[in-house]
Amino acid sequence: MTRITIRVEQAPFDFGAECARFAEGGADTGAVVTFCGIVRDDTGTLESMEIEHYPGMTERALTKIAEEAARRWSLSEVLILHRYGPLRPGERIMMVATASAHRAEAFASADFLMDYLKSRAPFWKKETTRAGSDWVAAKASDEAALARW
Amino acid sequence: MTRITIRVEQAPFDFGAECARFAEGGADTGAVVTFCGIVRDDTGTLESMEIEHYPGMTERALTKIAEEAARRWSLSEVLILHRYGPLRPGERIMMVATASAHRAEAFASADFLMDYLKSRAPFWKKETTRAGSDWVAAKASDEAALARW
Amino acid sequence: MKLDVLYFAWLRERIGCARETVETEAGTVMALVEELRAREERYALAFSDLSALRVAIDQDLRDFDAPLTDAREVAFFPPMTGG
Amino acid sequence: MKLDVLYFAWLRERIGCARETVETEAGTVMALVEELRAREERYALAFSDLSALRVAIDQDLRDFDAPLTDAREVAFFPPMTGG
Repeated sequence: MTRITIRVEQAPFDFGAECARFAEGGADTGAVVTFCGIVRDDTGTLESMEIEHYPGMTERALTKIAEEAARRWSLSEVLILHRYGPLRPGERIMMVATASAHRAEAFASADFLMDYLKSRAPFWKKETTRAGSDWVAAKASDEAALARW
Repeated sequence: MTRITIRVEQAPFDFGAECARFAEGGADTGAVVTFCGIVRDDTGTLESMEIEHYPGMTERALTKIAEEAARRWSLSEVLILHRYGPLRPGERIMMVATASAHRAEAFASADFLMDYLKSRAPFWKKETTRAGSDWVAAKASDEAALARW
Repeated sequence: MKLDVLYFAWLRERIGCARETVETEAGTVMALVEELRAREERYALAFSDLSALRVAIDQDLRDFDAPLTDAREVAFFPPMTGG
Repeated sequence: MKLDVLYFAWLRERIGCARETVETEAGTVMALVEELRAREERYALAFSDLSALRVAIDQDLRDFDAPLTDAREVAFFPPMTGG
């Protein structure tokens, strides 16, 4: 049985503390993979990013994605945590973590969670630079990535 | 330029603190992937695990593996940390972490580091149960995994 | 029937409203879209390119030809960009 | 020439020694293995199945037919099991 935790929150989260807790898993946990997404500012012009989501559907979609991962791989634990609201460059946006007996399953499932979360969970990013605000466009490569699974 | 850190140590490490530090990366870091390997005890009979290594060659081999990852993917930072000496069930054995602008590169490179580390870095595990001690046998699947890259 | 209709991201901004209750007899999402388009210019513009939109019925992603039988909440939004 | 020869894991245990200095004129790893096998039963046993062993010359993984030219340190060990 996989223990699934879904958190959708506005407040910052402590990536280190979440990773530490995850790596204290039970006797059957041999491999932990964690992913953290961070607000990038390649061009040095980003002032802030706003994340909008669909309360209710978000939790529902993330739970379905986590359950699908638990069906496909043998996992002892899955965590998906995603923030919403205003964020600044360098801030942590979200994380996923998976725990399994074996590394291949921990890696594949975390990678899967990210691909599905990108295109199937109702979050939208809006970037504000000095020039103004605009919604981030979805990438065709993100939709295409789902075909891997 | 990729910042590479290689650590081979006997003392326990703080997985959470290492992850937290990693996720504070620069303006070009949008994705962090971390992996932690933990001493498993599926059968409830494991008393301890001893990790032997080849001082000198270990650091050299891990550096080469990290440099190869930095050649193949666009990474801002790579960490490989591996313990040696006696360990108990549930203890953290090792970790890798990669930071990149994009998630696909962070995932692929961390997965690559683990596959190469398993079969190309000079570590050997010996397990002690109540029944006695024995060296862990290498798996054909670990050698086969290298063909993915 | 009464439906809660929700809009997100740039669709919400273009229509100028996040949520409204709609009285409709539309049998499918597509029929509902046609009714909305017929209302006002801002709806017609917002729904001009459906390939740039996604729809959820009662918080599950669906196609535009999905039936609205027993639906209570229909949401329209652009492709997601989380993670 | 003088070579430092190192043994790890079960190879170290079977030979009963972690490191020794060997005076040899062996031109390849394989020739060195033959000299070691000829020494004593415990070496012959330890090196009986080379497919179960790996070799490093000066801390780089090599094949058993690699030349020992300029080598200072040769290490023998079973396949690695880190991670």
